[in-house]
Amino acid sequence: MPTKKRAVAMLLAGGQGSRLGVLTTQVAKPAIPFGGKYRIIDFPLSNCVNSGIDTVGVLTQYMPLDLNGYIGNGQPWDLDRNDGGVAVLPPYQKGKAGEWYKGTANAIYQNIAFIERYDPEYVVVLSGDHIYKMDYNKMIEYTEEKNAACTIAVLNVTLEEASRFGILNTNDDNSIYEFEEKPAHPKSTKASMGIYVFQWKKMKYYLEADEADPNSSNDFGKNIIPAMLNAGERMFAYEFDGYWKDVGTLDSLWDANMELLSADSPVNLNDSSWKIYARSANAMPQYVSVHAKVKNSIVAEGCRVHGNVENSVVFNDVYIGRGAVVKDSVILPNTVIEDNAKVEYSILGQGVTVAQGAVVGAAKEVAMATVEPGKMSGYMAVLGDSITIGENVTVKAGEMLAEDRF
Amino acid sequence: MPTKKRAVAMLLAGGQGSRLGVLTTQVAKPAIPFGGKYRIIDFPLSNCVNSGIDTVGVLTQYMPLDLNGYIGNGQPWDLDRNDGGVAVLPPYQKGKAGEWYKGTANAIYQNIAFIERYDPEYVVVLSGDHIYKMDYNKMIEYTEEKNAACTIAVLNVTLEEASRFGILNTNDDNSIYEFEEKPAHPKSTKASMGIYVFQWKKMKYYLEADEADPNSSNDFGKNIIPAMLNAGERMFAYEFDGYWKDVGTLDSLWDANMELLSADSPVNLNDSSWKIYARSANAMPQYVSVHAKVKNSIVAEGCRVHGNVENSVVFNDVYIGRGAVVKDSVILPNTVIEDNAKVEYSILGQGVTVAQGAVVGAAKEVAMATVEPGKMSGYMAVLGDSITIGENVTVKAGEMLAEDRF
Amino acid sequence: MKDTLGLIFAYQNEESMQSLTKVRASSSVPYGGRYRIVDFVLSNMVNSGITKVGVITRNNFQSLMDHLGSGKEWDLSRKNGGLYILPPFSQSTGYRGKMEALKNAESFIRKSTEEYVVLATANAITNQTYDEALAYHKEKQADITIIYKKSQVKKYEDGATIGNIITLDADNRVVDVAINPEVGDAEVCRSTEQIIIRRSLLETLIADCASHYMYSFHKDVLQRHLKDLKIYGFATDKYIAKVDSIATYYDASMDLLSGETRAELFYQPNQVFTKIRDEAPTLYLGDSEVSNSMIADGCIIEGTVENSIIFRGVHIHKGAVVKNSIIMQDADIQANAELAYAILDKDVVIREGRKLYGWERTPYVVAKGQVI
Amino acid sequence: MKDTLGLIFAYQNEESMQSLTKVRASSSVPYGGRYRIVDFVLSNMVNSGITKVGVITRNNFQSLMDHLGSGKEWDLSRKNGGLYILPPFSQSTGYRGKMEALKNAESFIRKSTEEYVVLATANAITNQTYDEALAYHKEKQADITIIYKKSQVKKYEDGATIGNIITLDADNRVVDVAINPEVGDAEVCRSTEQIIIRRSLLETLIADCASHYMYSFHKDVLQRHLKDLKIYGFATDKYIAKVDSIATYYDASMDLLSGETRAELFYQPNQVFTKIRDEAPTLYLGDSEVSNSMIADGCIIEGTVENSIIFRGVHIHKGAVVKNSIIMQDADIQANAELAYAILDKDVVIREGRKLYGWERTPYVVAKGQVI
Repeated sequence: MPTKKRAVAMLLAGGQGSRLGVLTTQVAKPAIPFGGKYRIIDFPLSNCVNSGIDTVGVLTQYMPLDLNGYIGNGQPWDLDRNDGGVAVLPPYQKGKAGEWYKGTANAIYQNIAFIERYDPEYVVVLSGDHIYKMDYNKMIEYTEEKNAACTIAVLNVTLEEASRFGILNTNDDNSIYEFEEKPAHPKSTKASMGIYVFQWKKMKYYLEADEADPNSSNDFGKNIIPAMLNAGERMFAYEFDGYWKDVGTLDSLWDANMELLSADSPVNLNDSSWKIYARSANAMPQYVSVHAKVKNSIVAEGCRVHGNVENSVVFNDVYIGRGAVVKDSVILPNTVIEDNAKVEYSILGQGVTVAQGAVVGAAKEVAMATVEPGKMSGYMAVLGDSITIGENVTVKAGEMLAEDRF
Repeated sequence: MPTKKRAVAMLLAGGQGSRLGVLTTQVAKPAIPFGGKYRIIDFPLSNCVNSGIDTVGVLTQYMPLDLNGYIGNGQPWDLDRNDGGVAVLPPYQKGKAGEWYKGTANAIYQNIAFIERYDPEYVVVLSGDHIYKMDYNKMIEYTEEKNAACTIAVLNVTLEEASRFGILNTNDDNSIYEFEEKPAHPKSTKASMGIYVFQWKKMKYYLEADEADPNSSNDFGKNIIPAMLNAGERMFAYEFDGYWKDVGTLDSLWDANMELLSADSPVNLNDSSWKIYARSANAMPQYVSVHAKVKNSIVAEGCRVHGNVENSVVFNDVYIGRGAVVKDSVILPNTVIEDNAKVEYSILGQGVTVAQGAVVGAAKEVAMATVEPGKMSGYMAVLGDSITIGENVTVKAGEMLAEDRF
Repeated sequence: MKDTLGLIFAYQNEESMQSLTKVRASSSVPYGGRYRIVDFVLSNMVNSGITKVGVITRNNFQSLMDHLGSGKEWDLSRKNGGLYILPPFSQSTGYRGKMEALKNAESFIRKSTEEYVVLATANAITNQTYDEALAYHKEKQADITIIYKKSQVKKYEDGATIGNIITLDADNRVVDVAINPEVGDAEVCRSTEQIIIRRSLLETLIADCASHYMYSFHKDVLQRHLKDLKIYGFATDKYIAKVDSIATYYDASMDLLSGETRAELFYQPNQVFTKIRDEAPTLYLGDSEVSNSMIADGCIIEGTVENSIIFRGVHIHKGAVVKNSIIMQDADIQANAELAYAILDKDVVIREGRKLYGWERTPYVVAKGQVI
Repeated sequence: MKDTLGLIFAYQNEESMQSLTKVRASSSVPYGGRYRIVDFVLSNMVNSGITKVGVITRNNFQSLMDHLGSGKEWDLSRKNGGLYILPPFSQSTGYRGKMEALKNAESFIRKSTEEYVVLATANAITNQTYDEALAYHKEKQADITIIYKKSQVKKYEDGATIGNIITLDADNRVVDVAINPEVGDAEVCRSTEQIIIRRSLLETLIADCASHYMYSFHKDVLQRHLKDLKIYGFATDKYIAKVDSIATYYDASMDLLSGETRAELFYQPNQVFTKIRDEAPTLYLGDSEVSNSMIADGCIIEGTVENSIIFRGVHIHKGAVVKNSIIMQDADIQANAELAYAILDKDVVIREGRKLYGWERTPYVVAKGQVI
């Protein structure tokens, strides 16, 4: 019998992340590798555990096989609890019919039975799209202190950026009086981070009301929050001033990886007081040969480095041959870069082979000067999972490949 | 990295089991409790483990919350393996669209990626609807020996029964030349048990061909097997002569429970050489008081028996008050039968309360003499989960209740 | 109580329970149809929210290790904290007292970060949590808090000890500690051997005792520091049975046939956890007659059972009669055998028609695996 | 190899590895950046399809227990079979030989149902499976099969032993067993201390040795039964290093810097499993210069590393130089410190500018937690 929990977290992990191009053809966005050994979802999951939340529902519907296998029984995050722990919640059939998750709110609505097992005071709604460290427990305490029906985490952005976000207009006490989705003329710079703490009783009421409305798109930002504001519920903004990065585009994914490459990185992965947990591959320690040079980079276990690595993030079990150069790049696991191949300003998927003498991408300055802007991969070269680039073949800056090239 | 497996089992657990009435409004049929502590799905899962198959995909889509929680990480069946183990496989979205499992074959088709991880020689297709003990490994060996593309387990039924089954017409060497679904004039008494062993390469070919056919109903019995027979594939019947019970109706569920009540039951649950594993509740030993009489019954842990129990199967944590009578009945977990209440020839769901002096059902002979035939619950009284029967209230034989009665 | 470390002394009274402790540590003696004695204290810690527990062992603890496994059943299979079995560092001759045992666990304690420690012996059958006692400990700004129970002491003559009796002042501060005194019929305040202490103080006391060749917690810590440490008593009125001899074991088992005891131990929001064993539910056949008995899963009952505790997997054949007895796992009581006031260890066979009668204060104990 | 039981002797050479075995059993000495020595033999058993393994311990095995945990990383957390740590039954003075150790594990062995047993000492660094040896054992209808390797023996002077040298006839039957003989430079057949035997025969031999006060496997079993038991040798040509002294430990570590050794140990379908630790990937900053070294996760490298093995969580600051050394977990090598031919146990701090130079045959060993 599950026992009562103060808080249950619901993690929306259904997003396809289509702006990440070839990287998400096989996996959902939260399962995208990051930082040499992590997946994006490791951040909210680890935040939950570090915040003392031991019951997490992960709502999936897009290409979940990889993500399900990754989450498994939750052991890497210490979420293999007898009472609570992590549960993957796909859409399901009830009675004669089944329904896909129509929107973020509907996804939670369909899993009310899961939440009610734990009879929680609060439900924390998270997404699997962002890199950040945050103590959700403080936000819950803030919600309790304010006796709020809902609190929304906000980040102060610049006035120019504000037009790209959902903006919360607040009174002096941080109570919210208005929510504007991507306002042309923002009145505030408090951007919603898509992190909500709800009193469960209130939330359930509004989820059920929203579901009964056939015109609703069943979305937190578009429907639930405005409905609660209209009804005069106590709603507060919770200010967050740490590092927070939406890795929804290839450019921002690259940036976020590169921001790890310093002793005082805003995302300190070596901080033992707020560990980011991940499912670790069983790989031997990396071997760096006499011919190798490794500068200002992250390199993970199982790598064999015989060439030059500079300013790059290299995931586990990557082979970099003699004379090969990897610069300003992100190399996902199990990729092979053969002797004398060159990879610059690129993102390479898992299990890619770059054969001898092949050239992928161009030096960052050159790429930015020569590639026309507006491509999905920006000025980078991006290679999808498991593809092979033949000997001495070139992949130009700005190209995104989903298939082998010989 | 998963390693190659000789065989992977795919367990079709999506069925609603609507002929089980109020017992399946909250759970899928494979999650129905059976035999004092088991669920139906424990039988195929335990058979897998006992047959040396350590990789099992469980295909769900109807009301999976309870079943998912029950299966969990597979530990009770020793299926929490680092490489393989049990995986719950719900429908999912791929690209822009998602698809429910359209039929048994389509459910497997949608999970080809799961199967291919293990690069198996054989795929065993099972359903979660039957009570039986079977060594699937022997069937795999038979398939190998015959070099069959597919073998189908068959049970010899009587000629009268044969019209209710899918019937396999075979040659002397057990090779199949024809498959007839519920034939009016059966040529054989070999009834398909819905248990298939396929060579994975062949299976994949026919699954893909079937999927490409827009007129197919994507079902093994209706489409895949006939297509393979038409194409002249080597297909054999595998004869099984043990106990096998479809518990698809309330009557057959009751029968199967009652068949456990003898020292030489065909389903010996105390056989340590072929254990049926289950997720056990943490309950104290049962207490049988000075006022109790327990005869010819199964009683599980956590029960407190102060009354009379006869010829019944009583699940864990049931309370039976002083002077109460439980006879010829199946009582699911956490039910309370108060003092002087009487339950005869009935099935009671989980967490039911039968208050003092209430009467549920009638003596079997009386019920069969008085109740008109053709009801879903037969001559029994059947109570759905969590309902309450008030003091001195009567529920008649043949009634099926989904709501409280006071 | 996240900020509290649990430490269990799992090695006591190894000589006073006859053959039951020949094959296992006293803490892993089977009890109550499906439990081991250690399950109670361990569950109490878990139910108090303690997520890191060290189990101090001495010898003969293979069976204890098999039982506890990874700690999963107690939800103590964790990345941070969890269950730690602490074997003796070297093969010395054993611990002369709790302080010596704690010395052996010193590095485990030092590596911990919790502010408080709950120390408890494994041999107490009770269902209680330590939340209230800890709150009291904090409120009194106590150095050490002893959970005690006021009760009359039943006397046994088979090695059971009265234990440590404390005397309290009006403020509940402990002013005297007596070790196994003669107390007659009086009501006394008996330590339950459940103690709360700050981790930093415990570390100091361990080092202090070690450097002065002292080893007893009651003698060398409590009695010596009555004045300079603030030692308080916290009263409990929960059911508690100390199991340290055959007679106390038998009585604590028979207590389970009282509804009140069962209610105190089991019909509680806080569960007693134990290792899961795969067993079919119990099957009653033929002329089974069962009365006032606890029966675990996996049994087949064809005979008569009265006032008894029957463990998992026991088969009682036709015509067999079991009265006032404790029958452990997988016993086979064959047709027409008779048992009264008997304690059968695991895997015992009583052949057809054999009769064993013990007496209440001196039950007949049959060692593991014997065939009679 | 479902029908085979694994037994690992995890307690040897406790005195010959200086401070490395002061805080732990030799089988849990860290090796190769992230492993413990026992990982290799244990993984070999698992990779052979063995699903039940007993680990025989003597003393000082807390660290080994912490490392092995529930056996989950080796997929040995199982309901049927799995990993069993077998502590000494009582606090005796230790085992005088393998047969005495096996006597202690006798009830575990008797309760097992497997037909064969693989016996192996924990201190062999090798990646191999026992399938072929078992097939050979069956084919020869052998009573005992000794896996041996033909090789020249390197001599050490620090407690490392040559071990057991066998002599074979043309049919590969063992005709002589010599214990630590003087062998000079000759190529000899050295037992790898991996032995296959029928379980029933092993049980008989254990009982026989115990009743005759004999305890040595090589002396009292192999040498005595050369004629009446069919003892065969099975040759292996896999890399194997026996770690039983500081010098052999250092050499076996430095072997990892050879591509061939790494290929034999790691770039294989059969993985070496070990306990997972949560660490960020390694970060190279500033003027890091790394050459011919193995580096585990969780390090921050700002200095120079050459011909070295760096364990998890080591921080090598600016200007620090580490050559020909083994630096265990969580060491902090501060700015401009220099190390050569050093072995640093876990949690060592080398302060700014300090220099430690050992020599190849006698590396400088720094004990756990020292600050220099």
